[in-house]
Amino acid sequence: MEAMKKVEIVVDSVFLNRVLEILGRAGVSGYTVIKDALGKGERGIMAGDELTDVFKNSYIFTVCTEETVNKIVQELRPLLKKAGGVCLVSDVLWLTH
Amino acid sequence: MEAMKKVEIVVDSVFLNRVLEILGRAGVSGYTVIKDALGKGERGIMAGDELTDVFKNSYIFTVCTEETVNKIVQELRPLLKKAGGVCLVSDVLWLTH
Amino acid sequence: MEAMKKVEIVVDSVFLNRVLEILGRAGVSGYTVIKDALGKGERGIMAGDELTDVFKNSYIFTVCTEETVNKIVQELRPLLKKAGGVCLVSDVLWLTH
Amino acid sequence: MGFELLLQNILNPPVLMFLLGLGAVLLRTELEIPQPLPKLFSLYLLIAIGFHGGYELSKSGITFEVAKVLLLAILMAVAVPIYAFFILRLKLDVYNAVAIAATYGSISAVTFITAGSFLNTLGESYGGYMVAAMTLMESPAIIIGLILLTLFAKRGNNSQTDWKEVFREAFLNPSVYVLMGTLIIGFLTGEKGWKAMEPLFGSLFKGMLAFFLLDMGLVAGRRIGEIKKVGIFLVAFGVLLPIFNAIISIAIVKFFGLQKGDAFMFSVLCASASYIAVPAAMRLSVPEANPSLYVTMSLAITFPFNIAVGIPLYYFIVNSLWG
Amino acid sequence: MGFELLLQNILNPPVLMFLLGLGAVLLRTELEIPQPLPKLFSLYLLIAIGFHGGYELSKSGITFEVAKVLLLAILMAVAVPIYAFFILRLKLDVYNAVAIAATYGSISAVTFITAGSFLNTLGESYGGYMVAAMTLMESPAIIIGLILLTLFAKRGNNSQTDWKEVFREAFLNPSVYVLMGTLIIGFLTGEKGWKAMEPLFGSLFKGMLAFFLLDMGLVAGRRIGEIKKVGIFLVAFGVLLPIFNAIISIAIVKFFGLQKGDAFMFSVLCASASYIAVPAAMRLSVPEANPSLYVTMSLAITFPFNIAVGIPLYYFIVNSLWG
Amino acid sequence: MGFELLLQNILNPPVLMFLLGLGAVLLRTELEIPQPLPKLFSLYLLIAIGFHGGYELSKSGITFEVAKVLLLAILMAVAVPIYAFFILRLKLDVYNAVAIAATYGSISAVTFITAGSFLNTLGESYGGYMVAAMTLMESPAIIIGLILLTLFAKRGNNSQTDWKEVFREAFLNPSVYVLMGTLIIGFLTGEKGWKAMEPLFGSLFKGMLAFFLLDMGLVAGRRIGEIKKVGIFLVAFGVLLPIFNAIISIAIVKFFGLQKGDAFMFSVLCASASYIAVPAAMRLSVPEANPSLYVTMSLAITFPFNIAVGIPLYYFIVNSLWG
Ligand SMILES: Nc1ncnc2c1ncn2[C@@H]1O[C@H](COP(=O)(O)O)[C@@H](O)[C@H]1O
Ligand SMILES: Nc1ncnc2c1ncn2[C@@H]1O[C@H](COP(=O)(O)O)[C@@H](O)[C@H]1O
Ligand SMILES: Nc1ncnc2c1ncn2[C@@H]1O[C@H](COP(=O)(O)O)[C@@H](O)[C@H]1O
Ligand code: NA
Ligand code: NA
Ligand code: NA
Repeated sequence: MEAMKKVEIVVDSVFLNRVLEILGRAGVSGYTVIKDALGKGERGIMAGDELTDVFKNSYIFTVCTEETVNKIVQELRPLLKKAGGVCLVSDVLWLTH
Repeated sequence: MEAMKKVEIVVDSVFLNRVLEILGRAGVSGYTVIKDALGKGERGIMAGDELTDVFKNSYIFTVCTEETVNKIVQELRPLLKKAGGVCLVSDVLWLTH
Repeated sequence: MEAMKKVEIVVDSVFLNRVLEILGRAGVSGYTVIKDALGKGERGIMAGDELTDVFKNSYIFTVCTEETVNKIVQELRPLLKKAGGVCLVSDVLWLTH
Repeated sequence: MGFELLLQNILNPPVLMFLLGLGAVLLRTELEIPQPLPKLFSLYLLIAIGFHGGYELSKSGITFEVAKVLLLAILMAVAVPIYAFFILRLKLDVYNAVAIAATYGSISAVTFITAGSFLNTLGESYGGYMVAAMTLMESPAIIIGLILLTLFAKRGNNSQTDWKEVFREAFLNPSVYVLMGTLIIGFLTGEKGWKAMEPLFGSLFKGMLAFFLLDMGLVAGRRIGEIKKVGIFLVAFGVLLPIFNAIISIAIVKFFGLQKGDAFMFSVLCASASYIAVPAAMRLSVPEANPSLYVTMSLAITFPFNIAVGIPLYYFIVNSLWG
Repeated sequence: MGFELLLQNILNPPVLMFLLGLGAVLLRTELEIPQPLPKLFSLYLLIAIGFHGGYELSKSGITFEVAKVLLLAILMAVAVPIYAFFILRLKLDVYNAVAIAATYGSISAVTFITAGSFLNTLGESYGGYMVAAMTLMESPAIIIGLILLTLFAKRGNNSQTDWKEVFREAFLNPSVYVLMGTLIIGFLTGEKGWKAMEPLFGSLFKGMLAFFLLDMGLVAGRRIGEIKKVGIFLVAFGVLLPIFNAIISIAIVKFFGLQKGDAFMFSVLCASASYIAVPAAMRLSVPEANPSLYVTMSLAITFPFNIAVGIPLYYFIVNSLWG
Repeated sequence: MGFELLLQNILNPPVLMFLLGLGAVLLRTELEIPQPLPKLFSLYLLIAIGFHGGYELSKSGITFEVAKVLLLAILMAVAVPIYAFFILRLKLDVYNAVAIAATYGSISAVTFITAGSFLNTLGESYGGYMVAAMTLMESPAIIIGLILLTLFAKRGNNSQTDWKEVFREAFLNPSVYVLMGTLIIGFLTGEKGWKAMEPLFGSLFKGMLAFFLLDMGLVAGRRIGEIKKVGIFLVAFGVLLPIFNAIISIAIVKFFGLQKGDAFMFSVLCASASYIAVPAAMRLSVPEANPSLYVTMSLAITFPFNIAVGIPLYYFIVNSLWG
């Protein structure tokens, strides 16, 4: 088991691809996405059941090294500033196989 | 990055609205919901694929201060006692933007 | 609140049942599953929207004691080796009710 | 009971599709019809039956006969959960007795629809107001159930019944609302409206029913493993109460002089048990009751029984009496 | 305006289904039509309308009349967002003005379809090329909107407009693509193709529209609570601009001598506002604008207004002029 | 090969819809048909084809001709994966060779259905028992594949083949089960059953096929980017093996004296490759093989080839021989 960082991101689903590009550029080894997430935050309720797919979030997480976290955070911050959303970092142990 | 608490809740989806009301009263700044989650616990298997939508869970998480956690926990406990479900608390760093 | 371990697993959804069997044998008290997760890893992109359901992951988590974690890890490792996927362990507090 | 009647019922695509669904689970194939497709089918069936009922009603008008049927419907919807409750209390705690009684006091639209299709293949028909009767029979059991709960359960203070919520769950649950709404729309738009809707909600009806029953078979099949946990008393209850309800209701409508087709459909309504509306309400208002009991009984025992055996049986009885 | 016209419009299954959906939200029933079912319905309607339009076009051929209509369509699609923008700037910042102007500059296929169904019940018809006109009218507003943004907004460096992305969003968004594609397929396969597709995409059309409008009612209803946040200026804008657009466009097509049915459908296109394609584009390109404004206005104000009142009103005007 | 035949095939709504779907991906529109809608369509097509086949079979009865076809079907279903395996072993490791061989040994129901629709537009037909033949041809390749694996692969102890699981995957996978089940139901309910189901499962069939092929185009399009990773050998294999299978099978059925329509459909079955049932089985039983290979080949090479070129080509050959 290896000590790693887990980065979790919630973002308006229209920006999912941007976030994945940022993760790619930061050099993560992989990521997991749950496409449909609802939520509430500064920008109001994302009730998600709209015909229009406006008001829907996506949830992404990636496990990576601390160094990579810093790269992600740097690129992500302006996007979150513009588009809203949440980014969390926590400690995990990764089962290497 | 700010040190915060992450509260995760899994509950029978029929009680999702109750949980969100509790979070609202506790004063969280936001939350994220994944509506369809399956699971198994004391109350048996929630296989979720039923026509009836009985046997389905929802997954909610919110990031908040320790103080807010205490408020949530206090109100949530009786609901979980009655309706089942799980509530977890852990440490995260929140990317402020 | 009780200190516990949270084990998170992402695996090709075709192996979901195998993972749940492993959890059962390890004696977990319960688990939660989110059936549809996309992702990217060593084995390429799991874009998930295919007609064929190939290329789709499932996300599972369980809260358990450290002891149980060890049992899970032992049985899970060969499966992950063969089938790919990710297993993470972290600390949580469990709200007992 | 005429064996050909039983065969005629079973050798129908909808019933066979139900069996196909059951078989898929028993043989452990991985066939599934994931959400929200079942929602699509059940919504379609509700709209179709409501619309068509409204159209029929616009032709026949609202007569004394109609009022009589509706009153009898309410009567039975109130009576069934009450006597069911006291039977169930012989073996069960108050919470589960309430939940099961409410389940059997309400109705199953798909059973009604399947019975209508069966009647149809026999070349007979029923009045459009029967759909209105069905709609009226969905809700009372929920209210009665919660009144019984308040009378007989000693609950702590913080789980008082929220009556406003209960009434909303009872009278404004989606299926009641859609049935009632499309009934009115069908009534208002009459011949012209139905002509525009008929290609979707008329001609395709039987095919959609067959498609949906495949799904019902899957859902029922998945619950079958739970039957052993239900216990012999409740299994017997799940078969005998419907028969009992059918007989009582046939006696009553015979007395009040309903027409044959209506009488049959009425008996099917009384014999059927809810598996969507009531369980949803019970889960919220009586979380102490175990959904594995009331959902399993309704879906895996009573529904298959009615579809395969109950419908021809009730028809046989009605046919003997009306001739 | 003829009161019977209003009544004739409202007493149609599709419009009543829309009201049923609205009512479901207002009465707080838990009725929902979850994704991807709405996607199924809207895709169905786009394919059906595109296919049928292409088939009609294959019969009529591409004439001078057709070219005229298409040019007028593009003209209006460019003009509306421009004058809408300057009206909106009286009260709003640039971002929101751009987003709302683009929303009203584009069109709503479902409004068009409902108008077609209304025309149909009056025994009148419109040319298949109107579908091509509709397709051409979806995109320009997005481009115009972003040109206005570049001209009038002072944005930081890192949020420059990505024009390639904008053009793709405008001209290759799913609904433009499907409409255009099925129009061509319908045109290419002509009589024979339509005969094979007619049972699904022809006969079922009205029923599917009614089904979908139930969903539109739910979606619009959920947004109604937001209307109070929108403010009186924008509520008035959401009703008056459509009327204004309809009148302007009727004047223009009268001048250019379009046929009656085409004129009516054209006015409906100009009066309608986008609620899928444009909001999606704006969310990505102008995240500074508030979707609660432009989505709410389009869905909860203009769409219901057009469906219930606008369609008979525009028809009344056209009918008075063409006679 | 008659150029008009090619054109006649392509200028059909279903094939054009497939191309529309392909184009949507290549032009990077965001069109998508999310799950479970594709599941709805494929289930619909399976039920429709099964039901109709059963009905046809109930008219024709089970004759010597039928038994002959079924035996030939099994023969080819066993032979194809074996010779495919040895061809593939020229370049690939055992795991991937097994997975691809099994994929091509099995069949694609949608290719079969599209061929049937093509035959139909030519005014010709095939026997209902061909559906039974198709059903029988789905499974053997999975078994043969895993037998080849056991014979030729040296795997560690803990990845022994679970034969019970394999047989279940092969014979009880959802599409085999649904096809077989509805075939039997169609057979049992005969004329009367089909009359009730025809509006949904008959008249709408071509439209639903077109709708579904739009989705197949999207799915295939998304895989096209992977073709370059597949390599020239496998691309050639994906085109040439189907042609080879078609020729072999035509020779055989000519020898055994099948009718023209049946011969054509038989050749299509042999030429088609599985993209649902077999990949699901391989993913579970041979995780060492790379799904990007076998899914991409089947979906992005062989399926489009068959739909656009293969079907008219095989028909051309059959037509030359049967005249
Ligand atoms: N405190 C929070 N805890 C969990 N999720 C949050 C929180 N705040 C915001 N979110 C999620 O992030 C999305 C965008 O947030 P915002 O940009 O604040 O509107 C929301 O719709 C939620 O899904
Ligand atoms: N140990 C656990 N780990 C993860 N999820 C759990 C656990 N126990 C229960 N759950 C989730 O909480 C739901 C309700 O649990 P229960 O009230 O124990 O039946 C279950 O259906 C699971 O989704
Ligand atoms: N670093 C990572 N962070 C988050 N999820 C991952 C990561 N690596 C792999 N995954 C998930 O695990 C699945 C299988 O990974 P792999 O076996 O590496 O292809 C991927 O499709 C992802 O959903
Ligand atoms: Na009943
Ligand atoms: Na407009
Ligand atoms: Na084959």
